[in-house]
Amino acid sequence: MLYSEKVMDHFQHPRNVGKMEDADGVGEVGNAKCGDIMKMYIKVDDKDVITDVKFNTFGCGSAIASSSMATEMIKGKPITEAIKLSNQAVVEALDGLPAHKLHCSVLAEEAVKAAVDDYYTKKGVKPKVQE
Amino acid sequence: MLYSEKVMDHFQHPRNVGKMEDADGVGEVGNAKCGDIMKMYIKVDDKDVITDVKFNTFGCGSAIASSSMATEMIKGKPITEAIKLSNQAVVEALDGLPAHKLHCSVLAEEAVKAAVDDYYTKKGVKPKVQE
Amino acid sequence: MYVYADNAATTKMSETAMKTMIDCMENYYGNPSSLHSVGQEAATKLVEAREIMARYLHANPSEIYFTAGGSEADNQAILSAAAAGERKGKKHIISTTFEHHAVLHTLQKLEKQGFEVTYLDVHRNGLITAKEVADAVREDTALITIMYANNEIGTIQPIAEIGALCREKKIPFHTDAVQAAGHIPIDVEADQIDMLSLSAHKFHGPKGVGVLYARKGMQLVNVIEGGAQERGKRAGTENLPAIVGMAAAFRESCENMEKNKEKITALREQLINGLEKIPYSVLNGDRTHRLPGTVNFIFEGIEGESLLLLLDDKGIAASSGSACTSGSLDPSHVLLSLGIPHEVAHGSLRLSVGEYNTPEEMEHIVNSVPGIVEYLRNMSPVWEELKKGERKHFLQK
Amino acid sequence: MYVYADNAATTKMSETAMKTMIDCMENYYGNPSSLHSVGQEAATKLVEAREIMARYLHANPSEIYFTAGGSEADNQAILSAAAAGERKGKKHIISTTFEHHAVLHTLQKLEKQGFEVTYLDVHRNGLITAKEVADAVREDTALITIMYANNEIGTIQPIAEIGALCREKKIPFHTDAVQAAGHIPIDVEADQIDMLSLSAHKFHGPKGVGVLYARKGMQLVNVIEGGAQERGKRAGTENLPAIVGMAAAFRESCENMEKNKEKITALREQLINGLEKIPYSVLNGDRTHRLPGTVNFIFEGIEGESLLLLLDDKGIAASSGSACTSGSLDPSHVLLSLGIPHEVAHGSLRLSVGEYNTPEEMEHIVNSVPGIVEYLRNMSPVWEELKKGERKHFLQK
Ligand SMILES: Cc1ncc(COP(=O)(O)O)c(C=O)c1O
Ligand SMILES: Cc1ncc(COP(=O)(O)O)c(C=O)c1O
Repeated sequence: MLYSEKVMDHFQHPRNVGKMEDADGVGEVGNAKCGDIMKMYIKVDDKDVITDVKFNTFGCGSAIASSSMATEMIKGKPITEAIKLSNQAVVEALDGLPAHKLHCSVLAEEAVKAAVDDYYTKKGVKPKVQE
Repeated sequence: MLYSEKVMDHFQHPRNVGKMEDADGVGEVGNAKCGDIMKMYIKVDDKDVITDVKFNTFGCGSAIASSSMATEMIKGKPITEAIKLSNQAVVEALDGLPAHKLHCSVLAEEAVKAAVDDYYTKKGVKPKVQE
Repeated sequence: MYVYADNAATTKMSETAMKTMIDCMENYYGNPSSLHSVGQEAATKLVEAREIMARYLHANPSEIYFTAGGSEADNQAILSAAAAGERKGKKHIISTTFEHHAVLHTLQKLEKQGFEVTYLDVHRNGLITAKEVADAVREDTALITIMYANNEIGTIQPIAEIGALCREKKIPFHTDAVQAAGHIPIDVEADQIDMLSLSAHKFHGPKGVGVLYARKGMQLVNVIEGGAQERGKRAGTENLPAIVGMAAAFRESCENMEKNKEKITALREQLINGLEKIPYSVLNGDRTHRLPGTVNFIFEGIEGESLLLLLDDKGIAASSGSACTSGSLDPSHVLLSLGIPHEVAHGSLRLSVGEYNTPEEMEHIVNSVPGIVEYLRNMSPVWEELKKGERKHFLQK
Repeated sequence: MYVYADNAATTKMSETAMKTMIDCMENYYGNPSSLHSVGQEAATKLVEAREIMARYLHANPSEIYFTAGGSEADNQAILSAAAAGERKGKKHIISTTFEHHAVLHTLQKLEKQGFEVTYLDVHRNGLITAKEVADAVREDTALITIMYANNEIGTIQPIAEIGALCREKKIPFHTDAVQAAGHIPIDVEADQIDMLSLSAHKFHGPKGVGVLYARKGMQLVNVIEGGAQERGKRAGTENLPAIVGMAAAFRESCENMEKNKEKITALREQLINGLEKIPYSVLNGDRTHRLPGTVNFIFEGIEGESLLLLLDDKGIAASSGSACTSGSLDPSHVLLSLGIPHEVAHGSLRLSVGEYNTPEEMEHIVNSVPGIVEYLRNMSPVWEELKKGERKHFLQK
């Protein structure tokens, strides 16, 4: 099979799908020309913990699954931890992705970072995302 | 099938096989290197009619069948008719030969001519074989 | 219900083809080149299969070369005409932008060897005209290779007109008829085709076997060198079971063509009528000049692979020209060559149906697709932006 | 009784292979490149088959390329090494005089493109030595291609020694193992083989399918361009039923190899012991370094085709290297390359037996051949002359 059971589960039953009207940070990465766009919304409490997260994705099965997995992995986590989310971690959590689909996990990592970036920008804090 | 029923019949039950000790004419054509040798013996009466004919052949199925057919076609015929035997006639009588086997019928024609040649030579008559 | 609607990718073997093939494997296992009766019985089967293929193409048996499939036949046809052209100093080839990769990659190989290729534009409707071909002809044109019917969108080219043109200009004409053979009538005589490729598994025959038709007088170069099989033009022990299986399937398809065409066209229309109701969707390729069973739609705002996987979940097997299905970054070259922008080309869906499908199955498809499209659009940030007017629609409605 | 003793030409499919293949045609007809479950189930089967082939060759699955047979694999291996060599300015190849035509004709094609080929003499016993290969090596040697076992006489080359030499000299080593695979143990790791060809129909698998093994790092050129199947190295919809049939047959052959080898060797010895009693006959090729099931005799004074046809009449299917069986004027290049003169090479008989044969069948052969040989000799003017001493014997006894 092309995808692991984990990928198929997250693709068929994606967690945290949707928009968030009152997000504290929103990140959008990818572009329609390449066939993948991920938009991630985060809600952050005053202790810098991500209390809620939502995503909208235009893309293939692994793009949707990667987005879903990433949201699960950062939900309830402090921002400082969320920005450390690596694409490898997403891939591992999904029990692997086909080689030509790895870019989807990279997009998920980037979407999280973009959302955090936006959160810091909105707060007027210098983003620490790019280390 | 590679061969017609006629060819198979003449190959499996060749007519007039054998040597003839007191032949009036003997012809041998072909060579071992090429994988076909035909030797033909004729007995001719005083009216120049071929009363008996025998052959020995080293060669493939169609070589044996062509020899056999050729002997049948000239047996009982006047020499003057026998020398007109063409390879096409042999092929037709055999209901055809595969293209790459046509040379076998040519050998049969040549064997008859060589035997007649030998007969004329022995009689001291100028051979009329090559017209 | 499981609906197999991916017959352009490959088909299930017909019972006839299967039986013929199994009988051959069991009872005619000899090598047709062997002299003994086991071999000669196999040789007889080979002759019969060649006659069947020839008959239904309106060709001569001596013009039929068995290959291991459509790709090999395409390669051999094109390389042969190129070699013949080169000997006369002709190194120009005319083709189209949306040929199968078996054609395009062979042409690219030739380009590296100094050939020049004119790729005709296939326009938004996926059709070229004989006039456009004529305009591209040069003194040094060695070959015109234009597919009979396209594998992704199903459009059928005016092959007879192009054939007539080629004959008039004395330029060899090859057509990749892999999608057409067994589905629409082909007559190499009437169509004035010089070389033609077909592949058995597209018409309920076995995989791994095809035909290169090459008109008498065409000089072939070998793609596979070795033994003297296929009159020295294609080496390798003949794949007799597959060859007789192909012949059985081809005969069956051709004998039932009219009946099947009618049935399949009705199924196709059911699909088109149902799916074109989906907002911001479009049918790719000309509405009428198309194969009986091939339908290709684009739905804006979604990506094809997700659509396929969710359809599969509902028991529908389909395909897409989405980049993600091919492992490349670009969506199918066929969709792009129609002038469809990348942004929407990702959202394509090909449904290809055959005589084994039913109206009930079409209903199931027509009932399933809209919901899935809507679901995916709701998940899509692109759709959100389209709705808000932050992004401009490419498609109407 | 009908005795099929032409297993080197092709074999009857095993029941296991047949069942596997039919199951695949019925239940796994999808295109392995399709994303839906029908396709993905097919893709899984493809992976399994690749693993099986790899396992029994001691290779890695990623080194297995499925082709349409032995000829195609031979072509691709040789053309690939030649292309790689040419890029480094190396245009010399070492081979032998008695390779299969799939190898020889490919080499001839390369000679026309400026390659130089050293054809090693195979001597009267049909064997070469690693030393002879070493002596032929040059600075610009791009490839050494030497068959594992010969198809006409059955001799087995010292492949591991040649492999070791090639590895030491860093020259790519290809072996045509079409006759060896499934019959004698092959270990590409231990034998240090870089590329290897095999064909399923020689070990009770289906026709029209084979493998090119290419060690990691070998750069392959395509023989067939098109889709991205086989990691882009061999285009065309995968012939899955044949591929899984091949894997099933290969596994079966390898698992039962020891047992079969013993049985078949005994049958072979029965044949040799029986036939060598015929006066003026000779066994071709080394007595011991040979395939379990292949026997090749020459009988002086007769021509092979007649012998075959009369054997067929007695219910025995065999083959010959006689010129007449090939449609050419020369007897088989294999027999000639052993130094056998034309005059006697025409009188050859190949019997190739397998695990489906029985001692009773061998007895039937041993009982039938002498009478037929005698009958043909009596009809042969050559024999007459040999007897009379008008012609010199080539053979002893
Ligand atoms: C030694 C050898 N190489 C190559 C081949 C070619 O294999 P295929 O006929 O499957 O292409 C054969 C058999 O025909 C063979 O015996
Ligand atoms: C139009 C077209 N040409 C060529 C091919 C190649 O055929 P095959 O996969 O049988 O080699 C295909 C199908 O894959 C096709 O649809």
